Amino acid sequence: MTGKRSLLTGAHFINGDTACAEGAVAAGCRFFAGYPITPATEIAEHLSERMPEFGGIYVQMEDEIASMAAVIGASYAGLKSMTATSGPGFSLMQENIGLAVMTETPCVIVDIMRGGPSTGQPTLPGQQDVMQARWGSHGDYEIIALSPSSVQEMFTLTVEAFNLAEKYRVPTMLLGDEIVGHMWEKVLIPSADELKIVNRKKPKVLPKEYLPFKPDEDLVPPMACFGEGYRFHATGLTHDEHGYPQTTNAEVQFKLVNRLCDKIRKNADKIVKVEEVMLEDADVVVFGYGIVARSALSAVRKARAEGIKAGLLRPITLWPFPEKQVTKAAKHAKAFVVPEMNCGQLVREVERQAKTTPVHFLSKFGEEPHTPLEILEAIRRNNK
Amino acid sequence: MTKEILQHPLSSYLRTDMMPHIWCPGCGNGIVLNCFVHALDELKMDLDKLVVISGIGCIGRTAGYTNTDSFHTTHGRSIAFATGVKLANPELNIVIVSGDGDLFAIGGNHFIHAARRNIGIKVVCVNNFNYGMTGGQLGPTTPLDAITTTSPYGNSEHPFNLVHLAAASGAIYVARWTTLHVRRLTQSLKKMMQKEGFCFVEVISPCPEVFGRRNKLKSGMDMMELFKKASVVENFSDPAKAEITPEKIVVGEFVDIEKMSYEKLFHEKIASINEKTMEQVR
Amino acid sequence: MPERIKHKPLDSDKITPPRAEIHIIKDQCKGCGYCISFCPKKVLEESDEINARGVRPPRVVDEGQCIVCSFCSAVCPDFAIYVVDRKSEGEKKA
Amino acid sequence: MAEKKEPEQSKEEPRIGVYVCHCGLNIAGSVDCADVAKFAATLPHVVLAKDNRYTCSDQGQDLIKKDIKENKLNRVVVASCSPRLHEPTFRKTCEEAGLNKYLFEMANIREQCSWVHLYDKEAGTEKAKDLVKVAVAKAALLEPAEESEVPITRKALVIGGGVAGIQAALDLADTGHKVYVVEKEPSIGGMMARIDKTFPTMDCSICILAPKMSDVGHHPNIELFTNSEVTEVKGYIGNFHIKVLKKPRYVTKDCSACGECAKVCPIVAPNEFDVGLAIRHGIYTPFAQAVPSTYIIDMNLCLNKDGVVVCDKCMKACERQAVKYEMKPETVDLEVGTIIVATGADVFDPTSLPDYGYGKYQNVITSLEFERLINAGGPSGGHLIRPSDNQIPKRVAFVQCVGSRSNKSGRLYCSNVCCMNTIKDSLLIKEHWPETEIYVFYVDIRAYGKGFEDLYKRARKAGVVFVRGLPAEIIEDKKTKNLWLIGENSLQKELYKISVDMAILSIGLEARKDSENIQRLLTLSRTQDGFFMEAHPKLRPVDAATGGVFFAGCAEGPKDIKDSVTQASAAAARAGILMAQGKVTVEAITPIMFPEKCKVCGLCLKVCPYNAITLNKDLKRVELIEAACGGCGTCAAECPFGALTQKHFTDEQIIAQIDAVTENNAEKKIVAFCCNWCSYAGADFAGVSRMQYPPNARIIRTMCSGRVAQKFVERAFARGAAAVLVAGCHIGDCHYINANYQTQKRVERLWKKMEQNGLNKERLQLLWASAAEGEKFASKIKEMKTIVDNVTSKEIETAQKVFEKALGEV
Repeated sequence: MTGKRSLLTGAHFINGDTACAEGAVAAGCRFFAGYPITPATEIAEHLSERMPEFGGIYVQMEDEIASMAAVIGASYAGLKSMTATSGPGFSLMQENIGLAVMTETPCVIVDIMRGGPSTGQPTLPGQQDVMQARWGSHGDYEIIALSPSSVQEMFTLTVEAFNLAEKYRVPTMLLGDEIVGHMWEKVLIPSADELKIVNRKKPKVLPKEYLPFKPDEDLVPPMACFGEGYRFHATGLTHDEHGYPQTTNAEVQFKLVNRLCDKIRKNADKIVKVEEVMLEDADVVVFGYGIVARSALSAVRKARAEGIKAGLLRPITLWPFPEKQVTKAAKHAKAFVVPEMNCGQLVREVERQAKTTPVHFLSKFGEEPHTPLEILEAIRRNNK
Repeated sequence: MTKEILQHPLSSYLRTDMMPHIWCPGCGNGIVLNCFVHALDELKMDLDKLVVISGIGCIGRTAGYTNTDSFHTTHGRSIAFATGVKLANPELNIVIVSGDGDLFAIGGNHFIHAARRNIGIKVVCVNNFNYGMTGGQLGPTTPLDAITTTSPYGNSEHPFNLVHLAAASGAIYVARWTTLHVRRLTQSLKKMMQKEGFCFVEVISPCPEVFGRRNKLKSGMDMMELFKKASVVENFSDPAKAEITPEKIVVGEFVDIEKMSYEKLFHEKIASINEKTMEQVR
Repeated sequence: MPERIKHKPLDSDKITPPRAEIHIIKDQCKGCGYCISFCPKKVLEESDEINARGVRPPRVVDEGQCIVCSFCSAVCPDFAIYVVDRKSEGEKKA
Repeated sequence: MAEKKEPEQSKEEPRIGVYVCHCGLNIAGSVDCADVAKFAATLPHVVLAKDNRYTCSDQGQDLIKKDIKENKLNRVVVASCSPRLHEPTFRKTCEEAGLNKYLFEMANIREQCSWVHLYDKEAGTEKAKDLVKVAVAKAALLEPAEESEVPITRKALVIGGGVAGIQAALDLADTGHKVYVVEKEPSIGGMMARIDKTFPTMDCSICILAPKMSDVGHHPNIELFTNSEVTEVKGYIGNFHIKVLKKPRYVTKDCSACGECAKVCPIVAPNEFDVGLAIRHGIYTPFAQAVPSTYIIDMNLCLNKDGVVVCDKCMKACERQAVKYEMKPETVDLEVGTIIVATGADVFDPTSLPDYGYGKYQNVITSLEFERLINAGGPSGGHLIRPSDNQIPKRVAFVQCVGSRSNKSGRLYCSNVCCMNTIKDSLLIKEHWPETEIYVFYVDIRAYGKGFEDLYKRARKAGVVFVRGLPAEIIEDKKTKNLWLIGENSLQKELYKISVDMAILSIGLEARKDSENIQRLLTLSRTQDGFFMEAHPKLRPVDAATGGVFFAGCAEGPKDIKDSVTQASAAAARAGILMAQGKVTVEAITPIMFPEKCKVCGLCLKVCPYNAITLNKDLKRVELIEAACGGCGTCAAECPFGALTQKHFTDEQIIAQIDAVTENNAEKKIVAFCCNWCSYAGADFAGVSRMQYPPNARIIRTMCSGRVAQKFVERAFARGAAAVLVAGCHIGDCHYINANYQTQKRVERLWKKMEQNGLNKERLQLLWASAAEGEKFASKIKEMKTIVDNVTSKEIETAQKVFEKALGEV
């Protein structure tokens, strides 16, 4: 599907990767750097065709390390930029994701998750990169990660990811999976005025007064770009508000790293999004995300049909973690059922917030996701 | 001598509030920085359109010292980062000043591919034959038998010939000088800045503190004297034969050709596609 | 042309030598000594004072000897020395 | 070559005709020609012998032709002047009569007999007879030969870019030949470019030269190498291989000569072109009209000399980016057929004459310095100012013959140009400052040329005072810096003491200091004055003895501009003729090989100066490249097995000559082997200058002293000769590159042998004499006369015993 326009308002029958790509385009992404990898390749392929149609740039780099570096460069040069990959490439990107965090670079990393570790299962779905997304790079930091569970969301959440990245100057991740990526569904692309687009804050001071890393109240510093005459310096080293290296100054390090975390933590309420289905009176709360959430939803419906008070809590934002929502649900729930396509990653966060409420983890991976019946079983077992 | 506080005529090109630089006495990095700003001055460069990018290592600090937009990337990634910048805004002049280890060990892959694409990035490699900042370990340019902290019995690895590598990878301008050849180096830097495409200038530079003193070159001066003794200018000779030995250091310009740059090809394509697009929209 | 030259050039007085003004930013110097040993006219020498960085910055022996080639300032790693030619400046004004 | 088939004529019995020439009274004056002819008639194989007044005249030649036909002569001997003069004439005569020219032989009874024994007709006649006998002996053994042809490359090399070189190059280029001009200075123009006006016409020197200079620069057929030197010359006439060293200019052809570079150059030095009277910069052009106009960097002065660019001011100043400090010298290989030597002359350096105080007194200058001072484009803008105070002098003295015609300076010859130059200069001063008092101190005023006398008269009319008699010394007045000239007026026979503001030493011309290099490279010979020597002073005045090499301008001797240009055109014509022919015949004097005798010892390879003999490993034999062979015969002399001999100078022929000389009263004779180019020519020169010496010597001519085999000398002694002389060119001047080194070795071997056998080695003499050293030759014969007189018959006998083996050979 090619359209010649950057915003293809209307209904389309496309797969998730394409939807993601169109989302990026719609969000104003004008730079993509990547490296072929299943099952994210279609995003690159589609953007290599689409980007030039309206002056955007597609570049295939020599590896994912380079792709991530190029994305940061393009972002500092003023373009909204992204890359897309899968587990192995995601690992390679971690180094420069750290750099993006340190230099507060707005950018989007799409990870279409597959089975790992290592090369693992290139063609099968997984949810094994959830923790890598949060902790993958060295040092202390916060990022934002979103989890789409439909092709439509592959579009809307990509747009959202860009908005958040630009607003908070933070690398934002879209953690899809092989199924959402390759699934074909109807997607509605809104018109320009329906579409909310956020752009990074520009400095309001004169170049000589500009301090590139001096934050506003929201803890996010306005961002000048290369070539705009601000002549600023940015570095991966611990730096002061000038951007100058301060590698041995504890105070500077403490202040900087805390702010990098706080600008996400303190704005968590504005960032976090969840979908709550029949949660008000739920005894059994199914906590599921990504493609799994769709089996979970039908399981919850079936359970209600059987008279079990089941409800669905679907985190759309995986990071920052929707702590308040889980705590609230935990208050009157008897149990949590957490189906994940991994050996248990996000379930640990659920357990931390569920406090005394028992959490039942439902692990399945290596083939197709959980069926509704498998989850229904778990709901039944925990409804005691 | 005049009494008033002295202002170096080139200080406007430097972030004086970051001076003095961190480099050791006799280190060649300062000379390279000096030549670079001389070149900028002679070219009357628009500093607002110049981005200086560097990787990790002593010389990596250069980006911080030039009064331009500048970025100090992760180890070895300066070229990949710069590729993004150049593609995103082709109007910007992009210069990378980094070290031999950064550009050719951890960053080697990025280097050859950038050269292959012929993207408009100007790379200055300050070659001091070892990893200076980490205390003098062996690197991709360390000469055979040289003593470093990680080759205490003498280096057994064959070093890269950087100008040969650059030429073979497709760079359109390749030169090598030593920190003693400040005039010619400055000329080369000027030439490089005016070319369109991937350019490479290698600067052989003294690292007296951690490389020199382990290899019978106690001071920067000893090394500069060696440069004076051993350098032979062989312009446009075969870079494959451009040796670096204690007896002979072949310096000069080796490649100076014209080739359509990647960003130019790319953006021309985009332009033509856009025109088609417009027609189809009408 | 092998003739022996016996007379001093008649127009030698027409050539006005440059009027060099050598500026040394003492505390910026790290004492590498490049400016001293590479000066073609040996205009500089190591001074005996110790600067803020604990090294001996160069000092001017004979400014009159300087031909303002400015190699010292070109080769200085620390931007600690530069030369001004008062004569050419004068000419510019004129 | 090697395996030679016997030509018809030599099969039959030799029938020799002998012609004894009177040469008017030149010979007949001191030789009884009729008697000589009568004697000749008695010699074996001689069928007729005649004497006539001028054998070289048409009648003389017709007579020979007639006799060849009517009397079936198959050999001809002419006893007259030197073969160096008329051998070609008579060879032609024979050819016209259908006789192979190699069947002609000459007896030199003029230069080497009648002229040197003017006052002893008897002895002269006896010697003449001997010489004829020797010639006849050789003639009997002469064999016809065909000359081989060598192709000629149609390109010329002109060494030197002065007015002579420029003229020669333009003439050749205009006739369509490719010409390479090699000039060692940064610009062509030479001395003429530095002179203000030319005599006698007084027109502006550079104004008339500059157009020619730029013609050279732009001519499609001329390739110009300035700042370059010829470093190697290999090959032979028609086929020279030249190496030219192009020294770096450090400025490329892109230079537009705008001069911005010089303005910023911090280096200042005296400009050699202005004899140091003006300054130049480290980067400069020697003068405004220089060709090429490209600037040049004097790397000896440049701050960047040791490779590091310390100062890049000129490079920065050059908009065309023509400055290239890293430029390297390059060597260019050229193939040319002819070479014109136009290397010019140096001027005499008067500091070696302390009495004139040059270099000590500021106001004593040379005539060359004067030219720059009076030149409007010169350092003083044409104002004649004296160095001490830059004032225009009121009284000026010219001192002539400084470095000419004087024992003091060691330059005995006249420099030809100084008189007229001074007259011209004096008029120039009068032109600008008529009230100036001018004195010219001279020995003789030589105004020999067209329009010269008029100019001289003009000068006198203009009030220039000519005083005969050079000052003995010049003294400076310490205060005024004025000069006192003290000497004797040889006309009025009275002392003079004249005070002037300024004295101009009219310095002479001398051979280039580096003439020796060119001499070595081209194997040329030089006169005692050091100038190059022509092949024949009258008939081949612009040819060098070395084939394919010609002279133009002062290289061959001091000349004014007109003569230089004339000679240049002549040289160009001579070279042009060769190249037009496209081929040259080599004299049939190359070696003959007898493979059956050859043991492939390789000695001949070692001694051949031309590498004309090569070893064929596969066929296990040595082979000759005839075209490369110079024809010195050294190989033949060295071969221990008699496997090699030289055409027209075969062992048999030479031995026959020796035997003829020593046939009777050998004990009173000197057998003298002389090389064609120097010592034989020297002997001729002795004759030409009528130097008298004893009649004992009998000269046997070889092309090179290198041909003189040990066995020849030994045979002479074995036959009872009193003394033997081996004479050749000076070491280094050998016309066969270095063949005479072998001569020296051989003679030393012989000396040793004589000593070991208790012989007086003085009886064998070795002489190096140039063609100009007639005196040296004459005195050598005088010296040997005493040796001859003191040789006892006892000594002669022992010598005969010691060397008797030599009789066996052949």
